[in-house]
Amino acid sequence: MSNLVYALEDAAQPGVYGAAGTEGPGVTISEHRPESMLQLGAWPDTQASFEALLASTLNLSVPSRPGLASVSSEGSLLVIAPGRYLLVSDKPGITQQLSGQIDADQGVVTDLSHARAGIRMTGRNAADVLRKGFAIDLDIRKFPVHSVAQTTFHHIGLTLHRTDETTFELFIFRGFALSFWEALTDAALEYGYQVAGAGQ
Amino acid sequence: MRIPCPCCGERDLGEFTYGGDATISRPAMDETDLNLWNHFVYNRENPRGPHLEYWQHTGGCRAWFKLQRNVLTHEVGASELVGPWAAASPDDETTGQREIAE
Amino acid sequence: MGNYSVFSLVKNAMTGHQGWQRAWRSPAPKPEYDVIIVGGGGHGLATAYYLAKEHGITNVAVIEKGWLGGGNVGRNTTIVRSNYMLPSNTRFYEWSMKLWEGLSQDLNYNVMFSSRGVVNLAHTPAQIDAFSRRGNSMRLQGVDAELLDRDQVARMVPGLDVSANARFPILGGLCQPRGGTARHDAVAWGYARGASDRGVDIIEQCETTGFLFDNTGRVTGVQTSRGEIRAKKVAVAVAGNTGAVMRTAGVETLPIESHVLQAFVSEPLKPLIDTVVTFGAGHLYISQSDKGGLVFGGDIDGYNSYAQRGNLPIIEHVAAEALAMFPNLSRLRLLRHWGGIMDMSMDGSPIITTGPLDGLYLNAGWCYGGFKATPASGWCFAWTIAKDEPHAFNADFTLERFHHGRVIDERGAGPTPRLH
Amino acid sequence: MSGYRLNSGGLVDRTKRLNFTFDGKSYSGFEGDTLASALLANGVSLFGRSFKYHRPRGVYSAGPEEPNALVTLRSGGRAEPNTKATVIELYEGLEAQSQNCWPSLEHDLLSINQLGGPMLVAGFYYKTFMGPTRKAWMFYEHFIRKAAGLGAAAKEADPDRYEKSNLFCDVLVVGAGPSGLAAALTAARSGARVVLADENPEAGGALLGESQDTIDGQPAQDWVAKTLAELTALPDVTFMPRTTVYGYYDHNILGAVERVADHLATPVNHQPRQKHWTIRCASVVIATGAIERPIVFDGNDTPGVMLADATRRFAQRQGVAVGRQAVVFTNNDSAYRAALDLKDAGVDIAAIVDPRNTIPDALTEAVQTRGIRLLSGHVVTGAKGGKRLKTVEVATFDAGSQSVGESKEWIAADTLAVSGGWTPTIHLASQAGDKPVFDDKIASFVPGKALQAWRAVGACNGDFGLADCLSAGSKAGAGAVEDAGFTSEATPTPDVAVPAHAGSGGSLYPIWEISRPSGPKGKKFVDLQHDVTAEDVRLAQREGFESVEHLKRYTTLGMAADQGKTSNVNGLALMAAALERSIPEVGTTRFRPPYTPVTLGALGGRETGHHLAPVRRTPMHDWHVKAGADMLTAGQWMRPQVYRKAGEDVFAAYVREAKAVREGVGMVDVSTLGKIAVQGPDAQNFLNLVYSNGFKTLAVGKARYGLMLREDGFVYDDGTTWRLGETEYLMTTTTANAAGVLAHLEFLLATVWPELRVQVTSVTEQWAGVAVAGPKSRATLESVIKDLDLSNEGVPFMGVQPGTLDGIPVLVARLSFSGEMAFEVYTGANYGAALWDKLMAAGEAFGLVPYGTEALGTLRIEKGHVAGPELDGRTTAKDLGLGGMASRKKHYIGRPLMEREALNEDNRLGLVGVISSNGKPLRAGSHLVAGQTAEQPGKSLGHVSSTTYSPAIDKFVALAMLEGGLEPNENRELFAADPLRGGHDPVQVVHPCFFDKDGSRMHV
Ligand SMILES: Cc1cc2nc3c(=O)[nH]c(=O)nc-3n(C[C@H](O)[C@H](O)[C@H](O)COP(=O)(O)OP(=O)(O)OC[C@H]3O[C@@H](n4cnc5c(N)ncnc54)[C@H](O)[C@@H]3O)c2cc1C
Ligand SMILES: NC(=O)c1ccc[n+]([C@@H]2O[C@H](COP(=O)([O-])OP(=O)(O)OC[C@H]3O[C@@H](n4cnc5c(N)ncnc54)[C@H](O)[C@@H]3O)[C@@H](O)[C@H]2O)c1
Ligand SMILES: Cc1cc2nc3c(=O)[nH]c(=O)nc-3n(C[C@H](O)[C@H](O)[C@H](O)COP(=O)(O)O)c2cc1C
Ligand SMILES: [Zn+2]
Repeated sequence: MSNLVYALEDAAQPGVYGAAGTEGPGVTISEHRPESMLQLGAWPDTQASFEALLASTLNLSVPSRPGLASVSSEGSLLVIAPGRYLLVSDKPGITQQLSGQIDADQGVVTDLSHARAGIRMTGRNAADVLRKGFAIDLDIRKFPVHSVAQTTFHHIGLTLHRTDETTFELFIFRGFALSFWEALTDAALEYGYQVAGAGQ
Repeated sequence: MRIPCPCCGERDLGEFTYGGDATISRPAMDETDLNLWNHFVYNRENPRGPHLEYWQHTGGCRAWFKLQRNVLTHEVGASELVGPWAAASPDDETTGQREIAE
Repeated sequence: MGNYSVFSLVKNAMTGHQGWQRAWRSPAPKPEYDVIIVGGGGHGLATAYYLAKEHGITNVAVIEKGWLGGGNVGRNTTIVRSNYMLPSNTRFYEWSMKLWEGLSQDLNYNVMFSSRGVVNLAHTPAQIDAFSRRGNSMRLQGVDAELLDRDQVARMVPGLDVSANARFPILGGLCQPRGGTARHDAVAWGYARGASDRGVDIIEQCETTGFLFDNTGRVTGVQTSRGEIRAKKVAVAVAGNTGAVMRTAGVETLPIESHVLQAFVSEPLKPLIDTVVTFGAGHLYISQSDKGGLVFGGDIDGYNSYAQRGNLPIIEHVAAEALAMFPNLSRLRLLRHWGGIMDMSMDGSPIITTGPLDGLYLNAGWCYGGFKATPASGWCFAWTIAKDEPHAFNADFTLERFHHGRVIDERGAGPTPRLH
Repeated sequence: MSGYRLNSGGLVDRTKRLNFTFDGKSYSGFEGDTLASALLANGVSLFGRSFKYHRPRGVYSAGPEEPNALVTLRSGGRAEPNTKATVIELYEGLEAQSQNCWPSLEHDLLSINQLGGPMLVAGFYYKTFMGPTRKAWMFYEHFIRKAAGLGAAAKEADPDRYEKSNLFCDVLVVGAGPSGLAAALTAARSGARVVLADENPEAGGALLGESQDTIDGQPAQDWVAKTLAELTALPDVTFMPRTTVYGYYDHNILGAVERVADHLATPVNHQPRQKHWTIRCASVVIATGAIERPIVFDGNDTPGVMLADATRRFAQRQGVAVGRQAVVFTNNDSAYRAALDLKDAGVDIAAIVDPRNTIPDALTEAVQTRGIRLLSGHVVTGAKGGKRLKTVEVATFDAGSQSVGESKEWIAADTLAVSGGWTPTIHLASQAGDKPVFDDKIASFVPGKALQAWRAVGACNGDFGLADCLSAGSKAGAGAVEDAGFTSEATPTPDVAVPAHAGSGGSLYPIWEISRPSGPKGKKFVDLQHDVTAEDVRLAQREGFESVEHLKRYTTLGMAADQGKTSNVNGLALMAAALERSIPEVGTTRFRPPYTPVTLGALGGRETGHHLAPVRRTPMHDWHVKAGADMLTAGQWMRPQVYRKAGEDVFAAYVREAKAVREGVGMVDVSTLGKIAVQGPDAQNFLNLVYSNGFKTLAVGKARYGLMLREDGFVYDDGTTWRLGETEYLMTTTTANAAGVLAHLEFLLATVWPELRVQVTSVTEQWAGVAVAGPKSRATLESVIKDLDLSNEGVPFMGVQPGTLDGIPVLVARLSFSGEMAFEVYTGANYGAALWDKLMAAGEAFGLVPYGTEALGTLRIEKGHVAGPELDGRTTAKDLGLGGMASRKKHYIGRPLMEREALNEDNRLGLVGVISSNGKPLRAGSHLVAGQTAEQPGKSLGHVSSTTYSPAIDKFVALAMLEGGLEPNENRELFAADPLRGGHDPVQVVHPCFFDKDGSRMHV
């Protein structure tokens, strides 16, 4: 057994569940296990240099305001509040690299790699399932690709990132992950869902 | 109710925690006059109309902000971030955000 | 006014009920009274009644801005209990309970006080401990209390989900058998009739807009939408409107915030729940009115409000908790929901006091518990007004207690009104 | 005509026959029927019994306003009391039962209540049932409750699902009648996102019952179909049939319920039975139509008396004749259409009775051509027939003097169709608007000023003409999209043609109640469901219940399940007449949601039962469960209480576990503790301000216990904070206060010290934590952590060091809650399970046992450490014996008000220890008293807060809060009184630390 046990390891059993329609399951859900999740925080007067550092290290342009994400081969950078970012990355060593680059006068790095469970949901009914819990307008014109929201579903706080029109990545407080999974899959029963194997 | 978070835009009431009257000023840490402290902790104007109040977006970005809300009609006005980032959220950015999240 | 009894009812039935008199008179305001009570809610009317009955002070006016009983007394979930933990509260609410037990007879008006028992459910051992502390505190002060185990709870409240795999399994509960409910409107009407019979003028559709002062700063009357009315003493009992009314007297701040609390009633049903039950792992209480409606209450909406209406989150939450408790309720329908404005005090306990101005008396801070207090609140306030000092029952309910740190904080939630 | 089904007409599918039962008897109907129409088609006229007098009642309407025909639908866990037969869509196998009757609907014993009628007037309860004893009411109430109520709730749990979802749009149109359709069309053409909701299974509203109207030259129903087709073809339009918008809340949030599967026998394929929609929109068009109003006269509740338009709707929608011979009684033109349409459908119209003398020519002509008798200048004074109408009493009426003549005629009829005018359905508008405004023209209330972004149109706004409805609808649609930021083009107003005899309800002669000048004074019902009569209204007035709100509460008028949809305006009019005031002076009662009752299931959705609140699990949760631990809820968390072995009870288990810690080694999952990363150059400064004790001197690699006060000076929370780096701290909080402390710190950083460079982040979920405690804890850890010196030098008391445990990165902190040599081992949560396993394995050699919260409690109580029961929000640092932690040298949150006199008095409750003197267990929640006996306990001197059996000293011990605290009470003999559970046992007051007072065991 690996030393790492992910929050949804037992729950996310591959298979097809719920309503059976002619078009097949409306969504596919899987556990998403990024290597690292880091919260990065700048100070008000270091924001510009902090963002410049992130841009060059991660090879992306930092979005101009909270609610947007930028994606590169190094990872996805989600802006979650003024001067606060969530980096989701599969790049080995990124934590050490950034911690080394950012000193306290510049900002802070908080490792949340274990603090969140990841779920990826994709499919034609993805937005229909999510709106059962999210009081957020998920219309593609209002919440375009690479929009980010921190919100709640079933009283559980989480971060939502739309990666394409019908795909969403969700980062959930780990302790609530199983409860969330139960609520999400329950909501998906109406459209039918498939559970796929976990991936990074 | 829909509460406008200066950072995330309009969200449902359920994502927020109410923080009470935002017009009360906290005495300085070294203040020794207990009357001032008592006033700060216990006394409220509790107006029947416009009310400036604190809210926290606990179910979202966790920002604390001030909101102008009429407690008789529940009509809300502008919200304004408080804290170190207050200055860094100029109006145009806030409006830009609202367009997206509405 | 005529006595009410089954005989008077039969007699009147024979004459087509033409003989009944007004339940309370509707006089024009006099220029001056010994005592003016601002607020024709339960507390104001009870105060007038006891001023007349206990202290012989009958030159009294109750001034009500709308229709009598249209405030919280007319919109509460009618729960009456004295199961408080802190001695100041237990003492006071138990006196209220005693007055409830004889109230219909005292008023010659059936307020339908129903001792059907109040059960607080416990879901964790820690909650059992906390309930034991409270129940024992009550018992040591001569108040009835019983600790129930799960089976006793199940027998007392059939239909309750007492299974061990419930989300919040029920371990037991604290019961006050003498607690129960009363017909809220009847309480206001009964006190109004009783006061009016004893000479009190009840003046509806008359809103105070300010106060009159003499040159020493003593309050000498009120300005109203129907003109100035003078009085030797002015007493304020306006519940959720305390902040707004006191400001017109120049009192700018008080340890009170006004919050909205909602209540809910279902369609009428044959008897289903015979007690008052509260859910201990959230915020919900249920009883069934004599008409058959399930009456639900929940938590306050959580923000300052003077609007007598609330919003969906609490409504949805109340329904969800009710269904968790009683899984057979989901096909029943909510008939109506409404709100009332609570004067949430900084420690969750009331204020009955002389002052804060000379010639003024204040009764406030009832949070969502003031219906059960109505008789004792009126009784103590009348005493305080008549004697210019509090009775032992309300001696601790001062305004100064906050500043002195003598708070009466049943919940230990500190100075955050929405948490009480 | 077979039975009462007309030979043709209606929108039912006559090829689809459906079987159903009512009160156990089998019937059949067609697809498209309602239960009401199907029963009427079968000749059933008796549907239920009334609330108070148990009078026989039939169907009164054809819609959601129905006051009478309430039945219990389905059975078992799906039984659904008080369901309106007029809105139940028929399905194969439907079962319904009548209610509020015993032994049967036909023969109801409680109808003797009618004999007591003269006494059972409004308010009679208040005047009686007060004797002979104070408790008399408890006796009467029992019977009164049994008689009250309508249907009975199911006893079993409901097997169906309910769901909730969210909807966002620019414009919500409520009501898909002509007004709503026109509004939706204009709005949709502008490109806005439009939602159109209607409570009915299909769109069309009143037009569904119109076979002769044309719009733009085509039959109105074709226009409906065409409009709907255009709408549904647009990607941004959602049409929601069977969806009732029930409530209008702040900020344009509306609640709606979609009845997804109510028209089916049972939901299929994971369908919910109902779905609750929370709709958020920029603008709303309220096009909810109008409800016809009765007129009040003697016997107006007799089965067979019903609203005129309802008789027509049954004919037009379901092809059902409500009777064979009808009298129509109307004070306005609209009901003529009912008379004529019924006649054309084959129902004999015995007479049209109209108080007005002059009637428009078009109507008189139409009436005459059909040979119908028209009694203008007449009124109906009474209806008779028991369980089915037999005769109608008609008298002359003089409109000038408003008096009813003496001459009477009895006309045989089985149906009396009544129209007293129309009442706009202003519920939603009133929920979100100013007081409704009285419109003389229609003698009813129309919406007042909008207090939110809505527009009311069509019949709901008092416009009863079809052409007006269409143009107003279109205009409102345009206005609504403009509110939402779109531009809209004017839509041409369609050409409308209605038959000449289609009269408007706006032409009415207001008449509310018919009183015979002489003769019998039977019951005249204003509120049919609650049996409130015209006399009740006048009695209320005589007794001073004049305000409409008093009238309502005294008589219960309008408080039934129909919320007075057909009765309120009549009630107000009668009160106005009694007071000799105008109706607007009297006003309306307040409208409240819901518009029609909403199931609790829909409101609760899936967030009930197991999903009521999310469960929070530690990374080691599964292990605890597999090990057979008793799991307890602690807030949202689940925690192991004890790991019972076969044959053990909780007591034996925790004693064994606690002993094992004292004698060897044990470990406990402490992952639930709140953990907050406090980072930044000013972190230390910040900690020093929020804790009452000093944090300035805390070195890197060390932890310190901290006490946090509230602003009012009382203790808020406690925990250890670890300095991990120059500017990095890990703060721990109690499990219960974790969220509160974080918000508190964030608030302070935002509002009090915005200049501090500190960031706080919850990392509760990042870390799994295990406390390893006991004399063999060091040895246990040493066997698996090879890269760390765990000696007093390597990890001194309160030291914190990183290391590796068999490949897992860990933080090791030497902290002790148990008073033993102990370590807390933290690791990333995804390593938590592995860490636990490895520690269990390593501990095997040392006899390690896992322990739960119960033993954790034992260990801390033995040491006199305070926790939740002592930190109850009413205690000060001093009360808890932690006065020394309240610094006198610095400023911090809570210090000023902590200094207040009342918080420092000598007689406050202070922490003490107590030991059972007679060897009996102590129970938390007992009170300390001086009285020697249970009978005379005396007053409470304090209470027992945390109890345990102490294996270390072999005694039952407890922490308690006692008046005056330890000093004046030490060694005093008191009693632990537990009247609730029947205990009164001697205890001795001692120092709260029962074991190893000097702490030597932690420092070996
Ligand atoms: C939904 C709800 C549920 C509740 N449930 C319970 C319960 O189960 N048990 C319980 O014990 N308590 C309960 N309460 C609390 C209880 O109803 C109140 O604490 C209590 O009724 C307050 O006292 P009152 O009756 O005097 O107030 P009110 O009835 O509100 O009387 C105050 C009166 O003052 C009048 N007024 C205000 N301003 C002026 C002015 N300027 N001039 C003249 N008149 C004025 C108002 O119109 C009002 O009639 C509940 C309250 C609510 C809202
Ligand atoms: N002859 C008359 O006097 C008279 C009187 C009234 C109406 N009418 C006719 O009725 C029509 C009125 O048109 P309209 O469109 O204004 O009304 P409508 O009655 O045709 O349509 C209103 C629709 O809204 C639905 N509805 C009501 N409340 C709802 C809610 N809360 N949620 C969901 N659906 C709800 C109703 O069931 C109905 O289908 C016109 O054809 C008019 O001529 C005539
Ligand atoms: C205990 C109790 C029971 C109630 N039962 C009913 C009821 O059966 N039917 C009803 O329409 N309203 C009922 N109500 C609600 C009142 O109609 C009304 O909404 C409430 O008193 C608040 O007044 P408002 O809505 O006029 O502001 C009840 C209220 C209370 C307090
Ligand atoms: Zn936010």
